[in-house]
Amino acid sequence: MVASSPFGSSIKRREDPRLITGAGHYTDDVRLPGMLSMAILRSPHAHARIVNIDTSAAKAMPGVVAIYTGADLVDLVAPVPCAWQPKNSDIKVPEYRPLAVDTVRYVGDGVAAVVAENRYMAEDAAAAINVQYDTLPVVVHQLDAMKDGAPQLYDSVPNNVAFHFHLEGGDVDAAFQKADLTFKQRLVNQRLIPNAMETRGAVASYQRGSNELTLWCTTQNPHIVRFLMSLCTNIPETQIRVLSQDIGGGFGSKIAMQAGEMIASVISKDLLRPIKWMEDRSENYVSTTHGRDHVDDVEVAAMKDGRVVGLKVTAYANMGAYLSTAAPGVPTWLFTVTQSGAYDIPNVASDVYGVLTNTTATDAYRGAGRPEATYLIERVMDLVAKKLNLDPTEVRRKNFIPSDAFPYSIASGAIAYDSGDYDKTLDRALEMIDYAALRKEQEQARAEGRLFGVGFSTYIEVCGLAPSAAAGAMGFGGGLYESAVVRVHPTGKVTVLTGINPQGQGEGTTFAQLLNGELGVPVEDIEIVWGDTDRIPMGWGTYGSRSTAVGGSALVFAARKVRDKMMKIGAHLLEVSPEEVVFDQGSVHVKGAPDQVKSFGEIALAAYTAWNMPEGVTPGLDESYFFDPVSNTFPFGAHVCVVEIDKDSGKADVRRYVAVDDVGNVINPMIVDGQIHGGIAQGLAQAVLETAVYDDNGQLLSGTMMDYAIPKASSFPNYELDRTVTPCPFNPMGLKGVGEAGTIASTPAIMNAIVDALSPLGVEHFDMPASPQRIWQLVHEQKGN
Amino acid sequence: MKITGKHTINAPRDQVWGRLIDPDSIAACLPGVETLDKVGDDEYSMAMNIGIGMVKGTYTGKVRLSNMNEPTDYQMYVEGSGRPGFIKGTGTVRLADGENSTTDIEYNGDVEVGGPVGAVAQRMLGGVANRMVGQFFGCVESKITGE
Amino acid sequence: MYPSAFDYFRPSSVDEVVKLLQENPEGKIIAGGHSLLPMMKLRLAAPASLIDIGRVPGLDGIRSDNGGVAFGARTTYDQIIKSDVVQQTLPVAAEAAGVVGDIQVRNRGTIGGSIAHADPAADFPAVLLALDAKVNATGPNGQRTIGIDDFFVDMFTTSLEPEEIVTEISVAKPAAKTGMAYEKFSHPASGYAIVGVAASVTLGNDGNVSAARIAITGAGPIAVRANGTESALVGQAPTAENVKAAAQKASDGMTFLGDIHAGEEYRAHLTRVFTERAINKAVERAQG
Amino acid sequence: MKQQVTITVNGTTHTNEVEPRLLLVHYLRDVLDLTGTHVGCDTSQCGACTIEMNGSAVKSCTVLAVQADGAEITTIEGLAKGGELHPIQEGFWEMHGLQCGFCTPGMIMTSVNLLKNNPHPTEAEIRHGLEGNLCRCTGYQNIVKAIQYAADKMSAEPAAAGDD
Repeated sequence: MVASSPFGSSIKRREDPRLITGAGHYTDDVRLPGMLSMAILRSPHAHARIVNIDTSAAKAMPGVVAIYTGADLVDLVAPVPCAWQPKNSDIKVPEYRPLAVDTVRYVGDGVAAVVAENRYMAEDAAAAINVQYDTLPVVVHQLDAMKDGAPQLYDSVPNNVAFHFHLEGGDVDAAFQKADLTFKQRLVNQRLIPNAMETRGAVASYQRGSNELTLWCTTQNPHIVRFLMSLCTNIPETQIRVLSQDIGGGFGSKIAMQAGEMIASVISKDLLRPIKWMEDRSENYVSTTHGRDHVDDVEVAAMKDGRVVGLKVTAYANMGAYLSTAAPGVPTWLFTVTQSGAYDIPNVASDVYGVLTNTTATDAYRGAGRPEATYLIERVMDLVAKKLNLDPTEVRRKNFIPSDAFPYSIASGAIAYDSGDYDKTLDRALEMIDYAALRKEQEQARAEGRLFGVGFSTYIEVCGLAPSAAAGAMGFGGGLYESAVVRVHPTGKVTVLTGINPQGQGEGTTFAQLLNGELGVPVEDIEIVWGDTDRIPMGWGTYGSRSTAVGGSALVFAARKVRDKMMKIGAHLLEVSPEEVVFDQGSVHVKGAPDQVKSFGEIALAAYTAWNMPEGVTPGLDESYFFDPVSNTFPFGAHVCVVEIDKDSGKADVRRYVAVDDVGNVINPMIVDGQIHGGIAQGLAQAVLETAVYDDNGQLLSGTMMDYAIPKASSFPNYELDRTVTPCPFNPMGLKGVGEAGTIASTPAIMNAIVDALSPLGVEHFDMPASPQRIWQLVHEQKGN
Repeated sequence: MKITGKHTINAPRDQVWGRLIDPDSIAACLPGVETLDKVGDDEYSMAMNIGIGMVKGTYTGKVRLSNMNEPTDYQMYVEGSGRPGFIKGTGTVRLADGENSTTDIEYNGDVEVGGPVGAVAQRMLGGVANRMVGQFFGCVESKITGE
Repeated sequence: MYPSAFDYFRPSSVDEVVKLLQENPEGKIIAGGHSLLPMMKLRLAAPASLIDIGRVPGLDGIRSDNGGVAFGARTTYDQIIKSDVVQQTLPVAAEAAGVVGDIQVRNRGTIGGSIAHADPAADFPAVLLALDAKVNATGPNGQRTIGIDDFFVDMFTTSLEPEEIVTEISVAKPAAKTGMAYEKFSHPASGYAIVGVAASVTLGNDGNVSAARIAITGAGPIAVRANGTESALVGQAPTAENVKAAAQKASDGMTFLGDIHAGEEYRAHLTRVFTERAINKAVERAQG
Repeated sequence: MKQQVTITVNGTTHTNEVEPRLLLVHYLRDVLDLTGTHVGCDTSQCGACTIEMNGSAVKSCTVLAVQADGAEITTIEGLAKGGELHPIQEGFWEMHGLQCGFCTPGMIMTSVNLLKNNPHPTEAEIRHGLEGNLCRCTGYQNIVKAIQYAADKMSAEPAAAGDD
């Protein structure tokens, strides 16, 4: 039935001609007549009472149109929403005002918004606002914040613990009693700044008369923005149009509702002027959500053959000063359900404490919860291997969920893995890296006194975030289905409307390939539309590697509805029954008689002229589908990292990096490889480069790109990739998702390699970031001993 | 940011003590002080011009001396804010008799630097702070010995 | 991202620059602007006026000067890299210019701007110290020449008078059998030197070190010469052991800065390591 | 006080009155409406704003419009000539050298300078040459390939290689 295979063709991206010629259309490129610029004055203190805000001098400055403080906005807009509130977690959601009203709680908390004729003038005026603060005690680390007597951010949140989440399965205590080996380890997963190259921002334009708010913003999920904006501003959803077309990267940091978007929107409504607000990078570093920031205490029970029989995790997640939109879901559900990784661990218990501190709020960052879980379990595998003197690959194989055990329910029963063959990816990776030779090379290097290490990560992840019933059960305030409309035009051209909202993942191309596979329409005749809530049906957006697995499936099902209708119309035109025709390469012909054919264009025209329709068939070729899968997808793979550490400088250099991933069927291998490349770089960077550092006063020391180190072209070498294919049974294409795989896999792979390199010095564990200075300190101290 | 250090002044302890807690002496010796006015018991308002290269700014704020144990130790609280950001710090200054009627000064404090200057200039802040402290004690010494 | 307002002047002669500096005590000279503009965009620097020397004649170009090299103050790093004179006479200058910032920074950043700004982490202060450069400056009292050893006073502070402008930097022809090298440990984010060491080593006819100038940038508040290392090297055979021993003295007496990437102790260590590497490379080159 | 500047951008000469503090990138984006040049940081690290000024790649966020008075500028919008993609643009397309596309204009404009300085770079030289451009999506591997593609193509077609 399928015209041509949608799989395996690396066609060039259709998005690119615009983007390589400077014709992209990002939020900052929006220009409207009468548009004003907004600058937000932000608190330089991490915790303070606002005693007084004097805007008089600022208001008198040239070009200034208006200045709003937190108090001015109270009646105009509700607090920034927290939309993921896990059940049974005793969650307390503190009020998060878009501009602080009485108290600022982190460096960067909004204090006043200035609108002026241009941004230079707005900044001049913001600098002239005189705010008197009465500073309060500050706490920045989650473990400190939980202690009795610690500074309290809110009276309503005792000990700053916003929630406590618990998940368990099996009998953990019994497992620890029978185990040959038990041990504890603390793992620190440091705070990161997402650094999408395009900062966050918005252009809000409220029209008098139509009373419609048009909001251009750089979001991963325009419908969620519209939904929440309506709730926060009382503007009916029917009167809000959110536009989010070219997005300069998201990595999770463009999921959450942004205070700036809300402020711009209500000020536009108040002034009846279009308002533009774009963060500059320094502002982005404090005002857009950060990622990770966990302290994880793990206890492991293992048998002497390497089998892990029990796992207890107590995690302390630093949520920052407020609970951002999706934030509580990240360290709870997204973290705990993949904690056993690719391994059949029958007894698992997790406790997660979400702690408020005087820092920028954290939320999703590429992988969101799953990198933390994968880092934990992959370090555990290496620790078990080390303590039992086994090869790390053997310990992994000993614990792998066997390929015939799928679907596989994790110990808590909270989720079931779709399909997998974990030995296969590991076999291939070992073959590519020539494992035996590599260990010999390592022996030789060690004999020469060099620090040379090999690290593995045989990760799994949960992707294709869905289904909606699970979302509801998890306390996620929305659905997780995805939508698509396939609209065939009378000329035979096709428009696809999709609820997903890519930020470079290439769905403008892969969705055309999918549709070409379903309907045989040439790719160049297909337009993929996203990012306009007035055009697209309700959809939940792009995150959690869900776009193709969920949104692509919706598209396939909508296309199949179109195809069925075209077969009916084609058969009618050919004067045979629908059972007597086949849909082939975009046309309909009589079975066994390819010359008795109606082309795609002929049928499309017939559907719209409707002169001659089969009985009971309505005019038009315009079908929609809302796809809600029965379960998630579970990509997996084996990554191997080889590092060598320069003892003198402490710098760890990646010598080789092999990645064998299984993301199910692959539509466009070039795009999939690109996702893996970028993901690996981002994960490696967490391990050796990136860290958001606060001082004890809550000042962000890594406050600009001069101090926060994101990878450069020279940071890492080429990656060697291969794939296996184990289709997912839960969606029509058998695909799993690939956006986060590289990031999730690579952090533990390199950290395991670094620890392996340092193991001749007696090192069993080393926390991130493995910066040159920290490695040197370790080497230096060992020498000293 | 922690600031700790030691300095030896070639003058006896009681003289040094007198200088260190004397507002006129502080105003005269602390680099960049433009005004220093008494606003309460051992509390002064202050305007200072501090520059790290081209990162220059005038900071206005206050200084408070407390827990004074003459001539052994006292605590100092400083806060100031200006266009490039703000500074706020507390520290303890300890004096002890050194050899040959010199005075050994030991200081340690914790200074918060916030706003744009804190995020950008942190690699230089330690250097600036130490330079200013050094200049201050050097100046105090020359004022005493020059008398 | 949005600088404060300032008055803008575009003089057409050095004398006019000096006059403008006299008239505008809160003014700053801008050439390439790569040190100044980032600070202005963050509003950390807010000069009342900018004096743009981009079109002042006589500040450009690299010329051969008695067998040595003279760099106009406005010479960019890219011009240094591409200069035949530099490649032939002072290849280390081209080598060091090649690790300054990035292509775009090298196209705009100038040698005069770099030293006048005296950023403790800039590369060229160390290179010019090792090369024993001379700085020509013009001020209200006319021209004067400042030896590079007297030029850098403190962090962001030089011995230039407020009303003086750097016009040219000159380096004499290196002695025979001189090898030079610049070794740098870059800051992972900014690309500035966490530690940069420039070494110039001259060998005598006996093969021993007859002269050495070793200079360190990045590690402390000011680029400095490693006097202890230099004196430990001179007169010695440049063996690996001797170089190592001499390099151990590189951190003696230095003040170190610290930040989140590199604390004081680590910078001291890197100073010794990169001093050793730079000297070894310089020796190898001197030996030809 | 405003200052008059005359700047030739992509072959067209513009004369405007600008504030001296106006950054060149804002001049291009907001005065001339050439929004292909992007702003990704405020400290001259990311290179998203790279353009060609008088034949050299510069970060237009670190140049004042008044400094560019009299300059010849090429932005990403002016790189393709007569509807023909520049070989570097073509390389980025062929080799999947971009994902979100935000860093891409700057990345391409730097690459033009990189290949002008060194028409046959090694992989290491390309990686070093991109020191001033940050990409968060691609991991750089395909950007390197894109530049290698362009280098090969430009050395095969000397006419394109001479293109400024």
